[in-house]
Amino acid sequence: MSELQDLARKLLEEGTVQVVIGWEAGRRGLRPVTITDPSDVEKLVFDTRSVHNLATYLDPRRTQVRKLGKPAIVVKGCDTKAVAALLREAQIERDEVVLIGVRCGGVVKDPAGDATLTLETVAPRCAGCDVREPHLADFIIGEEQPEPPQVTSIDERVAELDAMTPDERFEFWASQMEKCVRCYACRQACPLCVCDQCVADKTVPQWIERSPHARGNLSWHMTRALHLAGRCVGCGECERACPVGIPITLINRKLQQIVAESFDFEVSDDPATASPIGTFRDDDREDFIL
Amino acid sequence: MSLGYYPGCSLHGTAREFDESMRAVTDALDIEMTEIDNWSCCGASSAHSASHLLGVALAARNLALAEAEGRDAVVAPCAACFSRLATARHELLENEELAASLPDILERPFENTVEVLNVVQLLLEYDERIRERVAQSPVFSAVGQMKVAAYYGCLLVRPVGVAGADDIEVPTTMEQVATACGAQPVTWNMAVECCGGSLSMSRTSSVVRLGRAIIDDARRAGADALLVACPMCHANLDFRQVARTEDGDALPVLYLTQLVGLALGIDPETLGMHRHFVDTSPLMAELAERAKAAEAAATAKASARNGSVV
Amino acid sequence: MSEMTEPINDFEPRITAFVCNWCTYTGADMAGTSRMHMASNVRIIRLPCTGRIDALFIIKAFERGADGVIVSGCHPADCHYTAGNYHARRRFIVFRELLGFMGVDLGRVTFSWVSAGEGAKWRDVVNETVERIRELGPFDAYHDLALRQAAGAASGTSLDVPDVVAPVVAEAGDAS
Amino acid sequence: MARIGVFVCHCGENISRTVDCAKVSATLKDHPGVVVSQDYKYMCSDPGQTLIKQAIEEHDLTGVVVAACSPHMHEKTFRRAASQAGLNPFVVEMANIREQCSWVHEAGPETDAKAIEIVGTIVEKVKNNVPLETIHIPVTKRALVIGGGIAGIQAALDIADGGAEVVLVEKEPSIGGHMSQLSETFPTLDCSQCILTPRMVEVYQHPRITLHSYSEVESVEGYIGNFHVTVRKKARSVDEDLCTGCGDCQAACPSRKIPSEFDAGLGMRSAIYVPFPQAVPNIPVLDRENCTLFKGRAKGREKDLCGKCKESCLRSAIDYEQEDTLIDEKVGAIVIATGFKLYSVGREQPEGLKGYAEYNYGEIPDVISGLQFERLASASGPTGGQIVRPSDGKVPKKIVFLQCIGSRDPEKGISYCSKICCMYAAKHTMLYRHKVHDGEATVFYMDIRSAGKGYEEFVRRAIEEDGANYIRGRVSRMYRDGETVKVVGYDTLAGETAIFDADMVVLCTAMRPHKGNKNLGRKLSVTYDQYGFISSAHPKLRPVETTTAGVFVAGACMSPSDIPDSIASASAAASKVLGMFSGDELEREPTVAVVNERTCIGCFNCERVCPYGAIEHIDVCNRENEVCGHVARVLPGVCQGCGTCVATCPSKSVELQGFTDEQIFAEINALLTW
Repeated sequence: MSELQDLARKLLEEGTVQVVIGWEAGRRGLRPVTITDPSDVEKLVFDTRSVHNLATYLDPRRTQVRKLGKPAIVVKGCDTKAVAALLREAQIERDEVVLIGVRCGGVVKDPAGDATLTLETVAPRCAGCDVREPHLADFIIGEEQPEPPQVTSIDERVAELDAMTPDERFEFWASQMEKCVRCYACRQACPLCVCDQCVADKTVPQWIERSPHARGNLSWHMTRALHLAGRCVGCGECERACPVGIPITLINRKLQQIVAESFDFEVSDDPATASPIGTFRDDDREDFIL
Repeated sequence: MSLGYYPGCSLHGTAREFDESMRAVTDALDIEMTEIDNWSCCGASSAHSASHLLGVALAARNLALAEAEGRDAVVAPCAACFSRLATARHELLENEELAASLPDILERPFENTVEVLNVVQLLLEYDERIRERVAQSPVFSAVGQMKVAAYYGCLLVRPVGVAGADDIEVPTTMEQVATACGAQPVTWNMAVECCGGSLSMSRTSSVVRLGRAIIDDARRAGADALLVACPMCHANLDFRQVARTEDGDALPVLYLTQLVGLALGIDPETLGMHRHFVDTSPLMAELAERAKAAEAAATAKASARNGSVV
Repeated sequence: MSEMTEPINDFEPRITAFVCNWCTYTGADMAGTSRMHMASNVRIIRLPCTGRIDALFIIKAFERGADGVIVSGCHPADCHYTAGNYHARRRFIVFRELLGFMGVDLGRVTFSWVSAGEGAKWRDVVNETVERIRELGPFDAYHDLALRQAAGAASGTSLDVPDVVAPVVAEAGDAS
Repeated sequence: MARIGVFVCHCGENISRTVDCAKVSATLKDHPGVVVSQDYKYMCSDPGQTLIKQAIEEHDLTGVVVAACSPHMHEKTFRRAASQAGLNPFVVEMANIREQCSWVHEAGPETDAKAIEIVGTIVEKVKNNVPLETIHIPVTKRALVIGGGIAGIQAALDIADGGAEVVLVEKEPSIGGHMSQLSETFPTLDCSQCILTPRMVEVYQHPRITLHSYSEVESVEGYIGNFHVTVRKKARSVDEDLCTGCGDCQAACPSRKIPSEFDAGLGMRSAIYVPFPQAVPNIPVLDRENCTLFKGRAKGREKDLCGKCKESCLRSAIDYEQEDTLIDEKVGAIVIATGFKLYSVGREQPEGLKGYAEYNYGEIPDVISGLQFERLASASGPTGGQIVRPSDGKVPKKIVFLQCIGSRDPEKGISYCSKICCMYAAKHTMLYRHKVHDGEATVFYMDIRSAGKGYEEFVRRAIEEDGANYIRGRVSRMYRDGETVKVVGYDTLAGETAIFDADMVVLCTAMRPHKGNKNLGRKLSVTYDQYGFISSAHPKLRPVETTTAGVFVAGACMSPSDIPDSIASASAAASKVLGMFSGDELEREPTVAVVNERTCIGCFNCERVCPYGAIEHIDVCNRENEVCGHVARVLPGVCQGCGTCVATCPSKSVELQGFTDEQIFAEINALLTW
């Protein structure tokens, strides 16, 4: 712990950065915090409840964060994939941010809940954790950690849905979609939703109906998912942010599967590997095209 | 692949040697094949001219039986049987209405799932195996000395899209099997000419003339024997040569299965070689001579070479 | 007479086709020039290239009550713009699967390559799609999703919003 | 507020036969925003256009919908008419109720309803059309002609005579193409080389023509008026500036048994060779694949095995070390004139075609192709114009000619008629009978297609005056029968088999596109048909234009053509090029993408998908004028308007003029009014 705090203090005192974004203990578990004063670094915490993907604060269009100055952010291995995505898509420059990588042995689903990692509490995104070491980071701190407990619940749920008839699936999603209130917390939480003007806010023409009924909501959620195809890092922040409990992760996971099967592509922490959408191969599958 | 066997009437009658050689060869090649229980007439060669539905239904009955036995494919060595079965299957795949009416007519379920193969297609499937097993036979075999003219006739290659030949005008599938056996196919001109087929009784003189042209061209091309895979062709070409046996220039006519059997080292009698009208024994003797001579020549050459090295 | 016919035959599917200008639109023209008769249920929206086709077009068509959608363009390597159809193909691979995952019967979406010379193929694509959609029946379900809305959303019940974003803004405010 | 005019065309009866045009017009009158709706018999006629122009002025229209044929047919016509009446042409759209409605449906209420919907949809689109300005592009007044056969030669000469510079690229060592191989030409029987070679020389000497022979187009970039072409000049191994064409090297070359391409394999050539004596340029090429020296080098021999040609050359023009060179050429227009190749008959066939194994072509030396017969009959051919059998050099007394070999045979993969075979078969019978007076010429044909000036008379002459024996029917098989070829055919008029013992058989093989056409088509973004022939922009109205602006097509690379056809299309293409070059600027439709720089987040997905490299990065500055980011911008001259970037942009910051989201949104909504 003191390693993180010491590093943060040093970075702030030396003026390398003007703000450190990490976690602090709040009333209900851990929550993100911005530290601008070196004397506040004691607030910084990192444990299994450090769930949030802080890369979302690197979005250049988050002006409140931007105006604090050059940031250092604390990233877990998986979070660096999101940073890589922002680099890849020219949203940030590498030298505009300092990445403090922490070795992570898995996080829990709920930052406000029990900090003990078990098969029941572990966050779904930890399944298949493939960035054990945050190589992209400027500093890597902490001890080597064991692999997080492996749960396969998401894939199982996706497979359950796949096994349904179209009508059953349609009904499932319709009943999920009718819950959505269009608060756009999913969009806000997503580290990759960086548009200045979201297509959902565009009114001329209004492709996505703004009324929060199941039809407009379905359009929103499909569009959101399509924009993430080949980009989604699977952090699950969208679903966690959702106040009405729509299983958004299932859609994202399905999308990852499609992209992996069709284009043999997995999102990585390498900023140089571009998304498969936006390129093509002559022999892409077209078994569905007459 | 589970194979059904449809011998048809010819193989139980005039073309017994085709049946015998077929069974011997499939045994030797470890091709498992079960005769369809309670099979009936395929409808050739008259049913389809009398009634289209009858022509289809007779053939379909046998396919339905094979289907019930759980076969993936049926082998019909007789080219006429093959043609009837394959044509019926093809028509029923094209014509859904007709296909739907069949279970009622046949009084049994029928999904039309069983493929139909002729003997050339079957043997071509196993040409690698033939090659391997033939390689175990003596290097200078009688078959290795045999020049054959592969004669297809009509039903093995036509109609287009049904018979499944590689090239309707110049097919090569029989030659491929013959080559696998080590025999030497000749290039000739009459491979798909008509043998007279069904006119054998009604216009015998025409049939003799057509047959003569085929035999003559095979001779010209240097063939020792004619290779067929159809009992009608065999009847027309073998039996109608009797007239010319007197001149002593008759050409033996072998079933493709007999050639394969010989190459595999099966005893000629098991293959029914003695059942032909044109005596095959002089040819067999002649080939054996040639094999002996070839072997002697090779030995001489080898020792000469060894000698020169030494 | 209408009592005599089965209800399924009364259903005339409404199908929207998004086609590229150079291949399929021209192919559809060619079907006309060759006087090929076909079902009249399809309405074509002409676009320069399949690359121009956004998934939202298809979503919008279903929202507006389309029973089926056709997307058609140039064969691979034939794109007037050299690569638009390749990009489109990638996008449709993903979109189609997503649509299926969300419960839309994929029989309702036809993707095809129809070249400028394939009038007959266009006719077949149209007729086959119409027949297929006729079997599947109307797709009112998608349109009627608009009738489904959360009670909470309508009445403004307070919701449990986790502290994913709000606190940091507050902190930022404190710090400055 | 939109003020739309709807104009419903009857197209004579083409539309009105199945669509109730009056009803369509009346229904649309009540459509919101429509202020005038009329129907008329021929909207594209002068009175029809006048009707539209008057309505534009009278009702002060803001948009026009013409419900008629396909926009590919008359969009330009009506846009021009509207602009003559002072309306921006890009607020005019066509509703296609002919090709996609009246011609494919029966008359009835469904068809009327469909027509009404189609028109209504386009009305909704037009409400969202905005006036656009035509784009002006500078033009390089220099043309590239690809292919130096008769079509390419004609196009090059016409363009150069018209005052523009021409770059002519020919992949063979000499220009001249297939025509240079022909003996005499139908229907006049004048000697092919006598009329062709002066044209070849003219090309060579023309001050405005640059000839790159033995060269191929490597790559093409740019767009109409501004193409950048890279030409690969293949290593000739001969210095073109030093060589005088004396022929000493050819005489010195020891490899002399190489089948001559020019003589269709009937004659031999040396490894260093000029394809034929009248070749232009008259400069030899060293065929490295067949040269002893290069074969040795390929095998890794350190010492060269030969060098006779170099020794023989008094000018030291032979250069074994020469390499391919790449030449950059800037041109404003391109003419494709790559010609044809012949169907190859044998069992082995490329590209999914099937052969005629039953004809034994290649097995029997006296079964030859029509082009080989041309070489036999040609005074410059390997036999000096003597028609003799390749097998034994004897004069054939019976020749059987078979038409439609490959052509009109969907089984073989070629459904079209090759057009020239009926005529050249007739010509062949004449040439044969003129040289071998007691010869018997028999032709197997399917139909005689002799449309053309003097063509039918020519065929009749072959039959009536020169006694050719024409048999309607096909040949099923041919085989060697002793010294002769047994031809087994069927005479469908007599209803009996027709069997011939021929001394020689000539196969009139189908004309096929060059296999390089598809590759070239891709380089130029030009479409080609299912066979690989280059497609016209419109088969009737724009026969020599292609789907890519600034690229034209001439001769047999677009469809089987005879010499007059090829020359006519070449001159037509040349006149199109000269038309393009007549002004200093070209006008282009403004169907291009435009970026909304305010909402662009600079992810440059658009740049990744753009096939034309039309996206540039521009700096975004903050208030202090410091660069704080980048956004995309579209180069309007380069953009071709596919719209792939539009669908790729996550924030919908790109629009395609003419096909904007608003327009398409309006169309979808109009089609599906719940």
